[in-house]
Amino acid sequence: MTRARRPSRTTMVGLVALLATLAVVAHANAETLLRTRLNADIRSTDPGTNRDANTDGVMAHIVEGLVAFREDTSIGPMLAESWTVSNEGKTYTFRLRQGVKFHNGAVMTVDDVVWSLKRWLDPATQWRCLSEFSASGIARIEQIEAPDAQTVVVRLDQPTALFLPTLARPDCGQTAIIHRDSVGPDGKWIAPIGTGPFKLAAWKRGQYIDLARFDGYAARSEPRNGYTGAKIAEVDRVRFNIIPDSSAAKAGLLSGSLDVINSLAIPDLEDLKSRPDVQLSITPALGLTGILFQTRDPLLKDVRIRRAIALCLDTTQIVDSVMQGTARPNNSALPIGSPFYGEVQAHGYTQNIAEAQKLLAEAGYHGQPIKLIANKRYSFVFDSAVLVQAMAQTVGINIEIEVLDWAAQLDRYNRGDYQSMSFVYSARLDASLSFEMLMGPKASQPRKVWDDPEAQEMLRQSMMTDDAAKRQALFDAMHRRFIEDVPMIVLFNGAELAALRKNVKGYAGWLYPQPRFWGVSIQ
Amino acid sequence: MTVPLLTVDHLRIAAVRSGAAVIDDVSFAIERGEFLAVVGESGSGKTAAARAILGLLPPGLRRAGGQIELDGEDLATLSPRRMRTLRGPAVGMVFQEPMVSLNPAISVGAQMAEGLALHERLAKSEIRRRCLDMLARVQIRDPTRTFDAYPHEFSGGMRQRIMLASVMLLKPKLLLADEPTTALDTLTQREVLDLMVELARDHGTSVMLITHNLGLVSRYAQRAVVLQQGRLVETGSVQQILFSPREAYTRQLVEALPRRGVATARRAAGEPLISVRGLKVSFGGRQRLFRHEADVAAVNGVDLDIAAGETVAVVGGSGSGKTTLGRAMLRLIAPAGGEIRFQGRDVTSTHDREFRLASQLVFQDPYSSLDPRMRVGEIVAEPLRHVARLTAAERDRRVAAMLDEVGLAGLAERWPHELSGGQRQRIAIARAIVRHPSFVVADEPVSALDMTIQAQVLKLFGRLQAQYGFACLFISHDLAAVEQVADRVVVMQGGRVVEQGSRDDVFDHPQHDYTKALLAAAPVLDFARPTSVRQLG
Amino acid sequence: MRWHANTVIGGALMTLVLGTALTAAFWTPFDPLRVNLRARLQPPSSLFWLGTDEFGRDVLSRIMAGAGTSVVMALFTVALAVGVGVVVGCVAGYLRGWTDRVIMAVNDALLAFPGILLALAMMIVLGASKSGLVLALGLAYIPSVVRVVRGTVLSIREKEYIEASRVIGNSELYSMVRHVLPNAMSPVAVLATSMFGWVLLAESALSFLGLGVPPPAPTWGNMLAASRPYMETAAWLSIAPGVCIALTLLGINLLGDSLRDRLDPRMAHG
Amino acid sequence: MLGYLARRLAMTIPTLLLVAVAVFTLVRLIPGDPVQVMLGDNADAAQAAQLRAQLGLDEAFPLQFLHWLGKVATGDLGHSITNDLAVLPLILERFQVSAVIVLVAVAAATCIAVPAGLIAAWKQNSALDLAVIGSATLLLSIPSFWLGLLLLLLFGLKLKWLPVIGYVPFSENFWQAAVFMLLPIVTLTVLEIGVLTRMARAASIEVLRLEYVTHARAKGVPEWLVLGRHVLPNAFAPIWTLIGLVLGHLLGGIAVIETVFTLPGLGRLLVDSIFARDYPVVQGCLLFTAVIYVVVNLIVDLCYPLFDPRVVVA
Repeated sequence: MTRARRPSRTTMVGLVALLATLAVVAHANAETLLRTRLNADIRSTDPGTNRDANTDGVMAHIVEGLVAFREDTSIGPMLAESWTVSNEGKTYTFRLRQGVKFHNGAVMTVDDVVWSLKRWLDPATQWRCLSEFSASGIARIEQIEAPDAQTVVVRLDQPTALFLPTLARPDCGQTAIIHRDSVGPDGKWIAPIGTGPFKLAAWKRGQYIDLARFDGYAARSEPRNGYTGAKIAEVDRVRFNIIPDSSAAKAGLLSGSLDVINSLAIPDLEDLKSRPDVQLSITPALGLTGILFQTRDPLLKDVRIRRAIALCLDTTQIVDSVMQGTARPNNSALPIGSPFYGEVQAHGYTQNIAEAQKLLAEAGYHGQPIKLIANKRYSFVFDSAVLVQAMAQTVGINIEIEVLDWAAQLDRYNRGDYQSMSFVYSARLDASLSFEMLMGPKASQPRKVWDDPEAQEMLRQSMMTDDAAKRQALFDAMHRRFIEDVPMIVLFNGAELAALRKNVKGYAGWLYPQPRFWGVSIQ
Repeated sequence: MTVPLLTVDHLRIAAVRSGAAVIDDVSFAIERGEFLAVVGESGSGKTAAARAILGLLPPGLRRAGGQIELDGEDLATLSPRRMRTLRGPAVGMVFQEPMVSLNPAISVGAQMAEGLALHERLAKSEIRRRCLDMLARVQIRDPTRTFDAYPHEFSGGMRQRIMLASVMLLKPKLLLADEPTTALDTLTQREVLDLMVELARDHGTSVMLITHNLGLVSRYAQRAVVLQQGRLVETGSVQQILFSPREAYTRQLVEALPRRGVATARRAAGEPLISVRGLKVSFGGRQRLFRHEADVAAVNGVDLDIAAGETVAVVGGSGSGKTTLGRAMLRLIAPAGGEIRFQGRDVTSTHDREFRLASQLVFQDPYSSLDPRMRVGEIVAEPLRHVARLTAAERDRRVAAMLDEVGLAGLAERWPHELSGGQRQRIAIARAIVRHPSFVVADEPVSALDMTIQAQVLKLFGRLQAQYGFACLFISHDLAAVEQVADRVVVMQGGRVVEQGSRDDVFDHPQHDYTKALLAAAPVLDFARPTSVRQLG
Repeated sequence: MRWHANTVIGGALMTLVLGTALTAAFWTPFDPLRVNLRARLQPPSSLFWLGTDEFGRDVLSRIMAGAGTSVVMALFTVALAVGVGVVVGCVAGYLRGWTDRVIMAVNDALLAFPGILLALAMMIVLGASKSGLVLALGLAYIPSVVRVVRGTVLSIREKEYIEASRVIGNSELYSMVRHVLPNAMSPVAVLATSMFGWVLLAESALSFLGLGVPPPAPTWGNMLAASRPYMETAAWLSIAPGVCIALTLLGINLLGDSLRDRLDPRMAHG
Repeated sequence: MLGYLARRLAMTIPTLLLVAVAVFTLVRLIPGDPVQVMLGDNADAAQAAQLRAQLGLDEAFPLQFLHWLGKVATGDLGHSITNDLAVLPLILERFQVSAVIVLVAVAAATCIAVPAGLIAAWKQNSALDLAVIGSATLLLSIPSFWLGLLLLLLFGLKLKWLPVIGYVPFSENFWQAAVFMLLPIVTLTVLEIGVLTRMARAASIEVLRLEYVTHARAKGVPEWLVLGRHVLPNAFAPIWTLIGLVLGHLLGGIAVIETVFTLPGLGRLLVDSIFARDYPVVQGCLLFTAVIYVVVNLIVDLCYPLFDPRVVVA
């Protein structure tokens, strides 16, 4: 994708000569271009509705919400100057920053904020996180009003610790504040006019997305921290090339046609480590990879067999081999990066072959085959399955791997139709959500792995209060029951791997697996 | 004795791989304007000799020795370029298969003009004019339309004429005619060969006619060379070769010519075995997948009786409906009208199992009428499947006896492709006779065989008929064979019987004009009548 | 002369492949499935003749085991495709009229699908397993067999020895089984050999697209696909299976040629 | 001529209808659906139901099929579920990539294979013949993507002559697009040469046996003219049939080669949309491929009279 303006139209001497010029990308004028890669095209430019992980990552450069996640997954102010909680946690009053400009030059007013929030809550917008504020969600929003030009008050029907984290969730489009002209008179989406450091320049479906620097960006004072802090664009243009094949992307980086590639596959790491012209950025992520058990399966409903499998695994060796040292073993449901990950969570399963064989004998296991579903879309999911099978073999547990494509595996996951499965959960930015994704009544939510009413009560309480000490105690208790009941074996949290050319400065990964290209420059 | 146009001295042609001689020490000469016939059966090397003259031997053969001198120039030593300048103007060649002797992909005119354009520097219009004149000369009705048309739009006879025209355009000194009319029926054959003689006369071209049919030799050649397995048996004038042959093989060839045998009128009294009244068959232009069967005229209104032991021959040109008649009488084709009675029973519409088992058919092409995947023994045994209460031992005994009777004892385990054409036709006959049928249709049973083999097969067929007494419908366009075998003769034209009678009546006193034309065209070597070439000469 | 060379070289290659597959059933230098993480991605050495893969498994053992799986899978697929194809083809060629037209309409519809992608979709439906692959590829190849068999049956029906069989009094069905079918087998035999090669290619392509025979059981296809990311650092990972597939295909094609020459009607008529 | 065209097109309607039904059912048989793929692992029932209703996936199958078929008849293949693009323009754009590679490769392969096959047949069983048939069989035996990988490795990474990733459409910049297309075209050409050479040789041998070739030589026609004017036109019919077959299949998308060279072709689009369970796109692609297959067959049949006058297209 060496799309650069050549100084002058040189005559074509011969194909080989042409190839040589092509390989050397000449920069005509001072415009700096950062070329990166997505493994699939974005779904749309309408944040929070028709989206996937890639779309959220790109949109984070264009739009901003009132609040945003910091690097330690706590919540920090973004477009809001500050906020206060009153009325027993049911009323949130936001003071807005002044002088913030939209991409079309208009200054953000309190009416824009109210309009945007109301637009998200309007069912016609089909906001992904609308169900969070419905009856079965965390709370209902009863009223949004702007008492004066600088404050917006939101009243909920019940207190919840998850209101701000939900507003800040990238997959909810960070409940972005956008200008009215982003939609047509009929409410149909046109293009994102947000307040972010970059604006949407071009979108060539299936090939690339161009973001151009927004000169009128009003940056916050404190330094960059997660999706908040100062977000200063230091390159003129960022091009996201659509390159499905990871090996091809890696080759593009090595041949100089790409500057940054992220969400690298582990196998690519092996080769890039030894390259002089490439630097690596490895940061622990929030995603969770593990082996799920169907506790209703006739064989696996016996906790002794589940425990035996847990005890025959050497989690450290699995993680080192599969992730090649980019991640640390973690048997707890909370990611290592989470503020609530403490000494209790650090203690999980230790390999004990003898105990495992004893349990198997007690349970009367005599080699019945256990089907372990895996997929090849995420190499570490598949590799973990192969290693688990190998290690289980040593104690006589006969595991058969069944490879499905991602959509088929998701279908089996959602219906709970599996004996066991090597699976990866996407990032949850709040500790309660990390547990919520695993727990729940299997009758009504067949995708949930852990069906323990008492634990569910503790989870509900953890979602209500935002007192850190109380939540920590609840999470510790839930962890102990989790390790005891072995509904699944958590192996590790993923790692966000990125490879950059030497001349890229200022790039830093963080817990959330999406890149941030503000504060990044090309020498 | 002027210097001969072509002298071939001690010519030797051998197979490239095995070195076996296909032509061994053959010498002969052709005077200017002379018509020489090269006679031999398949495998005698006559075609190889002709092709050697042009230097166009097939890839498997090469010239191993001897000279070929044309007008004093030894063709063997010429450079390929010089040889090419001779092909066409000096030596022309006409081939056997009308269907594939002209390139189907380009127009007739283009192929004719190709030769002229190569050898003479002429304006396009002059070339076109000469082609059109030559086409008119070979009696093609509409030359201009023919010039732009494509070969597949013409009949076999027409195509041979076109080929003759394109060769004679270059006024060659020597014309090699390799069995030019074998694939044509007698009438067309006569027209094409007469035309060839006239054209050769016009330009003083000497002709080397390669054939296995002595009838043609007597009519069209002055001298003849007899070849057997690549060796020269005898050379001499046609008169001397045909009427006082010196060598035994030549005598055998002449004897093999069918001649009128004594008619053993075995006309059984009483009910004819099979009789047909007003038989009608309409052919809706059905395109058989393989043979592009010309739209055979419907058989309309044929009356015919055949008694047990009697042979009724059906003759007529191609497209006269004789084959369709045979198939209809066997109920292989559903007749559109009329009635067939077998042993007194009406079998026209009902599926009479007994009639089916009692009737048999012998095909013309020995290659495609036997299943290549079955051994000889199995082929002959297959009809016996339908004979009730026959033990395996009994069946094998009958098969062995049958093979012995057709002279192929001990070949039960062989595969059809391991045998010669003659042997395969004997197996086809054995298969037909083994169940002692009472009615046999023989559809051109011998026309694909060499003369000597034809004679043997006809003799075998006659003996078997005498022994088993089956009624036989003998379909053929070869009047000589018919003359030898038939008790009664039926002449068909355009799907209708134009004449019917005993063999002697039809052959000696033909009534219908078409019958007369057929008899005149047939190169029957009648010892009483002088050879007609000299009349032409 | 050429026919002879084809058979010799083709035969040698195929015996090599089948030999490897057979020996693999009893003995392989190492256990093809045993993971040995310390010996990851080692180049060919005296110990590991063809080096080790990303899990430290011995490549040579996996090639040998893979030979078995690939060959057996190809045999079953061809058997399924040819078996069903011949039956349907004969019915279509023999009955003609409406049945023929319906069968051929369905057949053309299936032929319009790109084969590999049809197999991919079926793999997902049937679940990615060896039997799933055999069924998927088998079904994908049936239409081409049906077309060849129908064409051959139609042409043979017109041959004179079929008419002779009718004259003898054999029923249509008997003529079909006893005379038409044996003679229709030669084009089918030639098609079967080339189809054997197609299956190997298709299995590799499916693994490449992400859904071939599921690892860890080795097949040449999934080994080649898995070698893709290490193409640069561990080239031997893709060279070995690639060469094996190429040699097997070469062997099959040469044998197919000699078979065709031997069955060529001209040869048969002598 | 028009009558023939109308009849042929009418005949294809049942086949295409069958394809449409088969495609629609096959896609829905595949476990998993687009909604689950879009929502990922935290898809609660309410969200899933809402999305399914929004996409019209909750209707009964026959209804969905009729809706879809109605729109297809008017040329509208619907919109992609994943990125809301109109399916037909998307397919046409992706088809352009595949078509260019396939057409150029098959044309190049034919230009190499036909003369090679002709010469090999002309000098049958000579050393040249063995060399030609041997290399053709060799080329035939190489797996397509393995060859692609090796070429990519050699020219892309080691020699750095050719760019390794990416694609520039012809519309933007012809030369750059050509550079990206070079390796895939070479890969496909090498593969097709094997098949076409063998067919060219077999067809030429068949024609060289016939008498009009000897007849031409007997008229003193030089060998090159015999081959050019007499053998080639008659030998080309079976070759042309094979080309039609090959084109019909390849135009359906060369998914594997497109994957190796990361080209956004039709094959790649179909594979990705199958994995994403993007029903409208899968249905659109398969139907489009079927139409292409039928159209190519029709064109092939219409061209026969060009070199075989016996074939009359009445």
